[in-house]
Amino acid sequence: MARFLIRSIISTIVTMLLVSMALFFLLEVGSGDITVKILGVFSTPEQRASYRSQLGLDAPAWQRYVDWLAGNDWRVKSRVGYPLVTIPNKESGEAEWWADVEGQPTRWKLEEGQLLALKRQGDGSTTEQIVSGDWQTDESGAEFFWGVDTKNNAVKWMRGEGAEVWVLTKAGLRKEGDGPQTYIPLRKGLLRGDAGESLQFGRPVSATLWSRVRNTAVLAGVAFIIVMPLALFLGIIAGINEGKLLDRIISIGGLGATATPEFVTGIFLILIFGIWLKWLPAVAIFTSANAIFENPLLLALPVMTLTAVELGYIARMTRASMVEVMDSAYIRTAIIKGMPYRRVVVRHAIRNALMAPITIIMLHVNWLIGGLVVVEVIFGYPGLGKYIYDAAIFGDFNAVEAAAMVTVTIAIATRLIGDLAYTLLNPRIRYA
Amino acid sequence: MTGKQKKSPVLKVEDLAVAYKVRGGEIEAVQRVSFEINRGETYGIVGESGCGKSTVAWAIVNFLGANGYVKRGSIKFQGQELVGKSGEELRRLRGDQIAMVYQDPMQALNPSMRLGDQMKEVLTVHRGMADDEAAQHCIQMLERVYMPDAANVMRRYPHQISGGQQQRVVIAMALLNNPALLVMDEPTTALDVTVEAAVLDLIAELSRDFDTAIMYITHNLGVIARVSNRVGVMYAGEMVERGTVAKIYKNPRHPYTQGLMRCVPKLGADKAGSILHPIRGRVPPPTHRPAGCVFGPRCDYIQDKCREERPLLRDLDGIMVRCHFAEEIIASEWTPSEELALPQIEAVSSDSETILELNDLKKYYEVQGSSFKDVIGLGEKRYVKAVENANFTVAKGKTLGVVGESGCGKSTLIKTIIGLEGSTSGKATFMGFDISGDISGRDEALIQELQMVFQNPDSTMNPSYTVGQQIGRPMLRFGTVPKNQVRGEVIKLLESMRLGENYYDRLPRQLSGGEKQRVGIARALASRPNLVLCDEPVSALDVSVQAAILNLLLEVQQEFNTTLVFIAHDLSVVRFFSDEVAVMYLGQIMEIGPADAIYAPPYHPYTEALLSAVPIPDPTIQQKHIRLEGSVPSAINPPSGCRFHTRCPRRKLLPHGGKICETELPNWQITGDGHRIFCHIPAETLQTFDPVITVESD
Amino acid sequence: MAIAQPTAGVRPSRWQQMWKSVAIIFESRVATVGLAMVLFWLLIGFISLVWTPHEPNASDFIQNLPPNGTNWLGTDHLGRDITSRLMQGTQVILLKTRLPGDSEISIPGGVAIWGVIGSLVLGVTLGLNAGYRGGWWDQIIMQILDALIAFPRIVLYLVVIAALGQGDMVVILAITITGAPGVARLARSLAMDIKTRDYIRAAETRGESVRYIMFREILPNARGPLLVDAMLRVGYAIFAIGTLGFLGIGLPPPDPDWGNMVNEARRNIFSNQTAVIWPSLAIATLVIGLNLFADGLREELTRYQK
Amino acid sequence: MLVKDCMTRHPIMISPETLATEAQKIMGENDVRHLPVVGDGKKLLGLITRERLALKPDMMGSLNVWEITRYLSNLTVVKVMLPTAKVHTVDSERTVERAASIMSEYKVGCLPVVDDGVVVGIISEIDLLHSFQDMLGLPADGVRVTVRVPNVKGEFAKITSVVSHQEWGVMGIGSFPSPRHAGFYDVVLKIPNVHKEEVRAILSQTAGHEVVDVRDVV
Repeated sequence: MARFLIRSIISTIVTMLLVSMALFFLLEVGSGDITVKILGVFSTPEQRASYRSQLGLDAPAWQRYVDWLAGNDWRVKSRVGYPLVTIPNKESGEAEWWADVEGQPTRWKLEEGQLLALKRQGDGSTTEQIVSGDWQTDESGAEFFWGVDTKNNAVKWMRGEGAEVWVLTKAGLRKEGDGPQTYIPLRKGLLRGDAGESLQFGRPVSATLWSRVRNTAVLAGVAFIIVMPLALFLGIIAGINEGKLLDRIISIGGLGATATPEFVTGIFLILIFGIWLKWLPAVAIFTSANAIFENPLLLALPVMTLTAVELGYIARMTRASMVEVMDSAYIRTAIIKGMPYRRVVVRHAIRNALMAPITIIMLHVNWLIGGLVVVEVIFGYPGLGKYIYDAAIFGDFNAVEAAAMVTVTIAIATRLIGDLAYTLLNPRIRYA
Repeated sequence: MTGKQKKSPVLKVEDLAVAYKVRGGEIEAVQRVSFEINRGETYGIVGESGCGKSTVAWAIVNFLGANGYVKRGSIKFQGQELVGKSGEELRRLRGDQIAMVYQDPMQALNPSMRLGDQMKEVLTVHRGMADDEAAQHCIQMLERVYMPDAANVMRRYPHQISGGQQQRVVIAMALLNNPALLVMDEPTTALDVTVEAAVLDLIAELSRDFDTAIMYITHNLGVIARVSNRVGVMYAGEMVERGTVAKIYKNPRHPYTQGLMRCVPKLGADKAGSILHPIRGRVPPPTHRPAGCVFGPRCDYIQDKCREERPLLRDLDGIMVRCHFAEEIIASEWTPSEELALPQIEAVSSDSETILELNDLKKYYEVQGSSFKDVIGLGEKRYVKAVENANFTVAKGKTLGVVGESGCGKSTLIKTIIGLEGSTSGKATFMGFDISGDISGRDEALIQELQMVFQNPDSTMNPSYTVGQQIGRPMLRFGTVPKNQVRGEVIKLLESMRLGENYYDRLPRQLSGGEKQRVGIARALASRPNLVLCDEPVSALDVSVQAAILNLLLEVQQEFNTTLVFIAHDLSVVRFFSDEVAVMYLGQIMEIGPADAIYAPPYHPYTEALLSAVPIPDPTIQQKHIRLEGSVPSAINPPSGCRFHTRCPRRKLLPHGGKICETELPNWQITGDGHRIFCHIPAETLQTFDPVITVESD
Repeated sequence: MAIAQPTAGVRPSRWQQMWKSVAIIFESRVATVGLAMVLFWLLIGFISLVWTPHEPNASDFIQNLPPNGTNWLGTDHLGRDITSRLMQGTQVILLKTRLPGDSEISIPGGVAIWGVIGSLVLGVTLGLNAGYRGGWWDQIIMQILDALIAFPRIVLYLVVIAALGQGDMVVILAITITGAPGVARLARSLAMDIKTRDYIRAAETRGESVRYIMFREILPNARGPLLVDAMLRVGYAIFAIGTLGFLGIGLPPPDPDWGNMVNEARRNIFSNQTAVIWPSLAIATLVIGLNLFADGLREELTRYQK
Repeated sequence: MLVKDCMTRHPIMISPETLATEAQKIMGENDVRHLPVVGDGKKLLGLITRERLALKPDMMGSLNVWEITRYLSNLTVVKVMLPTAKVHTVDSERTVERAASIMSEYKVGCLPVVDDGVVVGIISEIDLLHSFQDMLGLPADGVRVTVRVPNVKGEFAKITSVVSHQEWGVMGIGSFPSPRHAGFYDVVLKIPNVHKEEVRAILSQTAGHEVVDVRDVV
C-alpha cells in the first residue's frame, strides 16, 4: 500500500508540473499579442512593444514560466541588492513590493534624470530623497541602477538615458521619459499563492478568484449531495434487476440524461420551470457575489441541470459494476451458503460493486467541471466556470492560468482521493 | 462398525433433465440422469468438459440461473422433493444441510471480506449464533481441516493465503453446519498435484468422520479412483454408465468409458501402461446431439440400431450401462482402428549429436519491495530466483520432459531458451551458437530453428487471421518457402496434422480446442525448426483429445527428426513421451535422467513425493503415502542449502536430522547412465527405497 | 476427423458474412432505435446538401415567427428559416469540414468525424506503445496522458481556442487532443490484455518487429471495443461541438451551427420559445442516438463473445 | 460407547411448514418412525411420530368427509408435532446407557441427539439394540461362554488373565448381575477360533468360577 501511495503522490506531482507547463506555454506562447486586446487595435507597434516590456513579456518563455510558478523575488533580489518584501497598501489592501533597505521599505523613481528613493513611513506615506550616489557602473563604464519602481516591477535605469515608455493611465496611453530599460514584474509565484494581475481588470487574480471558487463549491457540493446517494441507489437497484423493466428504464433514462448536453438540459429546465410553470426564476440575476446565500432558490435550476447530467452517468456505472459483481462466483457462494438475498446484496455485493464507480466518479470530476462552465454560463452564476469562460474569451491569460490550475488541482486531488478510497475499499491493494 | 442398514439414500436423482432457455428455443443440457448417494458415501461423477456434470450439481442446489430450469425428473434429498421447493425453504437447506465446494477457491471467496466474517455468517445466519461463539466454531473447524494458524487466518483476506489453503477454508466453511450432502465440483482441479493429494486425503477423512454424503465431480479418473466408492460416467448430458469404482475400472462396459480408460496415461509399474489411444472426434454440443446413441458418432462399434434408437440404462452384472451392445463389447479385445494407430517409435540412435546444452544457466527477476526505500529505489535489490544453475544437454531427435509444480521455474526455463527472456548468467548453446541472450540478439536463421508450442488452445491462435495465414506467416517471414508455394506447403503441413485442406480458410473460432492445438503445432513446424519447445501443450485439453495431440507430436518428431523439450505438471504424461526427464522444484533441477530411471528407485525425495501424489486411474494400484507439508516457499528468498529441505520427508535419514541440508548445497550424485540426483542422502540409501507404485497382486 | 461441418462445404459469400456481422445490430432493439436516429440525421444532412426549403442564412421573413405553413419550425430572431438552418446544421458536424483560409473549399467528413479519427490515430498509437512495450514507455506515455486527462475537458477546449482562435481545424484539434487520452487508455488496456496471449508469444518467438506485433497482431483483435468506443466518441464530439457553439466559441459563422443557434435563441427565450427548442432537440437526439447505438452494439458484442 | 458413536447421523428432518400428509409419505417411503422438525440451522422445534400423525377421533367427530379432507390438506406438522419442550433429547457426548435409561424411563422409542439446540443425529431403540449386539460380538463366529463369578473385587481380572495366558482373543464382553443369584455376576465372553470344551475346561479351573453356559455361535 505504501508503494501504491508513494507512486500516486509522485505521479500527481509530475502531472501537476506537466499540466502547469502545458497551460502556460499554450496560453502565453500560443496566444497572440495580448497588448492588442488591452491597448486596443489602434495602438502603434511602438506603444505595444513598450507595454509588452512593462508586462515583462519580452523575457524568454521559460524564464516567465519559472517566475509565474515560483516567483522571482528570490532571483531579482541579488540585482537590487536588498531583500524584497511585500507590504499591503494602506488603502486598497493590495500587496506592494518594496526593497528592504536595512529595515526601511524603499522604492525608487527616476525624475528628470534624478534618482529618487521613496521611503515608506509607518503611517503609509512616503518621503522622497535624492540618491544620486547610488548609481553603479558596469564594465563599459555606463552607470545604471537596479531598484523597485512604484508599479511593483524590478527595473533597471540607465543614468542619463531615460528610456521613452508608454504608460497606461486611466485617461489612455501617455508617453513618459525617464523610463527604465528593463522591467521585471515582481511576483511571488503561483506556488506561493500569487497568480499575478488580471489583465482584464488590472487587479490581482486571487482577489476575485476565491469568492468564485466558493460559489462553485456550493453549487457542486449541493449537486453532489443530491446525486451521489440517489445515483448509487438507482444503479444498485437496476443492477440487481438486470434485464427487467425497472433496469431498462433506469439504464436508458440514465443514458438519455447523460447524453444530452448540459445546455440543452438547462434550456429545457428553464422553459419548463421558469417560463411555462413560472415556479422558479428563469434567468437568475446575481446582484452580488453573495446572492446565492441570500436567495437559495437561485440555486435550484443550476443544481437540477447538473444533477440530471451526473445522475445518469453514475447510476449507469454503478449498475454495470453491480451486474458484474452479482454474476461473480463469490455471490454464487453466498447464495449457496444459504444467505438471505438481502444479506447477499448488502454484505457481499455492494462493497465490491462500489469500488469501480468510486474511482470512476472521482475521475469524473473534471467532466463535472466542464458541466459547471456551461451551467454557470447559462444561468449567469458567478462561479469559477464562468470566471474561466470570461477570462478565456478576453484572453486574460493570468486569470485563465490561475483558474485552470485551480480546476486541475481539484481534478487531480479528487483523483488521488479516489485512488485512496479504492485502496481502502479493496483489501487486495491494502494488504498487497 | 455395525451391521446397520443404510435405509434411504441422502440424495436420489431420477430421470433428471435440465434445460436452458436460449434465443429461439431451449437446450437440454442434461437428460435422463439418475443416481443415488448414500449416507457417508463419496459418489464420483466423471466426464469431459461440456458433458453436463456441473449442471447436475447446480440443479441439486437449484441454482440454474435466470434461464435454466429442471424440465423433468425429480431430485429427492433426504426423502423430500427439491424440485419446486420454495425459495425460502431452499435457502434454509443450502449451507445448512446441503453445501457446495467448487473449482476455483479464489473466485469463490469474497475478495473484500475477511475469511472469518465469511465463515461466521454461515453460523450466525442459519443458527442465529452469537458472533464470538461462531468464531470459536470456525477456528475449530479450520483446525479440523489442518489449517495452520487458524485464528490468524480468520482475520485475513482471501488473497493473503495460498490456493490450497483457500480450498481448505471453502471446505471448512461448507462443513460448518454439518451438512448431510456435500457437492464438490472439481475442487482440486486448480491445485498442484501435491496439494491436490493432501486435499483429497482431507476429503476422505472428513467424509468418514462426519458421515457426510459427497457428490464428487471431476474430469480426472485418477481422482475418482482415489476418493470414491461408486461412480457415474457422464457423456453429452447423459449418464452412460454407473456402478462401483472397482467394477467399472476393472471392466468398463460402455464404449465411452472404455475409450476414456485407454486415453488417460496410467502411471503403472511399466511403461506399457502409458500408451494412449485417443477417442476420435469430440463431444457434441448440446445443440447438435445425434438422434440415436449420443456416443454413436465416436464409437468404434456403431451399428444401425445405435443411430436410430436411444439406448436405455440396463443392468449388467451390477453395472448400469446405456449401450445396446454392452454384452458384446469387451474392452480387452479392442484394437485401435487405423486412423488412431499409434506411431511406431523407433529407437533413435543414442550417439546422436548434442543440440542444446545448458551450463549453470540462471534467470533472476528483480522484484520491487513495498517499503518507502524500495519505491524510491534505495532499498536492497531482491530477486526471484526463477531458474538456478540449470545444467543439461539434449541430443538431436530426443525428447526432454521437464516436470514440476506451478512456480517451479519450468516455464521460465523454456522462455529463457527460446529467448523471450535473456538469462542472468550461465551459458546456453544451441547447435553450437550462444543463446544466453534474448531473441533480439539472435540471428534470423537461429530464430527459425527454435520454435514453440503453447499451452492454451484458445489463445494460441490470433483470432483475426485464418489458419492458412497463420501457418504461412513463419514461411514468409523466414523465406523458407517461395511466396507462390506457401499455400501448397501449408496444406501439406495441415494434412500431416490430420487436418484437411478445407481448414485453410477457417478462422480460429470455427475450430475445436484440439484442432487449434494442431494448428499451433503446424505453425511451430512451419519454419522447419530443429528444436520445438512445448509448454504443457495438452494440459488444457480434454483427456480424449490429449492423447491424440500427444501421439501427433510423437509422429511429427519422427517425421521431421525434431528435438522436443516438453513441459508438464503431470508425471504420467511425461513418462510415455520423453526419453529423458528433469524434475524441477523452486527453480532447481532436482533429478534428471532417462525416463525409466526417474520412475524407479533411486528417487530424489521430491520425485518420490510427486509420484506418490499423482492420482492413478486404477484402483488396483498401490501408492506409497507420502505427503509434503506446508506450501512451496517463495522464490524471492528460497531456503538456504537444499531448496527442498523445508518440506523434505526424507531429511531425517541423515545424521542430526539433516542439518547439512539447511546449510549446504547438495552435490550431484550420478547413479549411472546419465541419471543424476541433487540430494545429500547417499545414492545407496536412496536406492533402498521401495518403488512408490506397486500393482496389487490378487 | 468426424466433425460435422456446419456449412457442409459451401462457404458463405463475403456479402453473407458481412450481413451476418451487421445483423447483430438488429438483434438489439436499443441499437436499432439508435441507428435509426443517427440515420435520420444523416439523411437530413444529405438532403440539405442539395435542397433546403429556404436560404438558411438569409433574413427573408418576419422575426420570431411561430411554426407555420411556410416556415415549418418558425423563424429566428433575425427572421431566418429555422427548418433550413437546422437541416444545414448537420453538415459541419457530420458531412464537411471547411479548410482554413478564405477559400470556400470543404473536405468530406464532418468536424466530429475527423476529430474522432484524429483521436483514434493518436490514441491508438500511444496506447499500443504504452500497453505492449510497457516499462518506461508506459510510464512516460501514461504520465503525459494523465496530465491531459487532468485538464477538465472544457477548460482544455477553452485554452486551445483561446490560444489558436476559432475555426473548423481548431475544433478538430481540440477534439483530437481531448479524445486521445481516453482512446489511448482503452487501447493500452486492450494491448495489455492481448499481449498475454500465446499468439503474441508465438510472434515474438518468430522474432517479429515490435511494430508488426502492435499493429498486425494486437490491433486487429482490439478493433471491436475500439469501434464501439469511437461510436461513443462521435457522440461526445457532437456534444462538445454543441457546447462550444453554445458558448460562442465553436465553429465559425456564417454556416449555422446547432449549439450557436441555441445560444442565439436563448437570448430571446421570452419572446420566442420554439426557436430554442428545435436545435436543442436536434443535438440531444443525435447524441442520444449515437449513444444508444454504441451501447446496444456493445451489449450485443459481449453477448456474442460469450 | 457414547451417543455420538451409535446414533444415526444426518437423520431425515422436516421443516415446520411440511404438510402432515407429506410427512406421512416421507415416513412411509423411508421406513422411519420419527421425524425431527427443525428450523433454520437444524434447530430442533419438535418431533413428529406416527402416532402424532394419526387422526384423533375426538377431533374428527364433528367434521364431515369434505371438511376432513380440507383440514388434512392444510395441516402442517407444526400444528401436530410434539413441541421441543416436551421432547426428550440427549447430548451427543452422553453415554449410550444414559440414553437407554432416558428411553426406558420415559417409554420413548427415540431420542433426537441435540448439541446446543442443533440436531446432530437421532438415536432409537434399534440403534441401542445394534450396539448391544456389537458389544457381545454378535456378527462374528466364535465360542460364547458365560462364567458366573462372585461379586468380589479381582474376580474379573482372574478371567482376563486366564484368557490372556491362553493367548485367546476376545471379540465381545459383557457382565450382568446373575439372575436369581444375588452376590454373583454372569460374565459373557466371545472368543474366536477355540473349541468350546477347551474353553469350558480352562475357565472352570479358577476357584469360585462356574461356567454356566458355553456354546458355538455362528
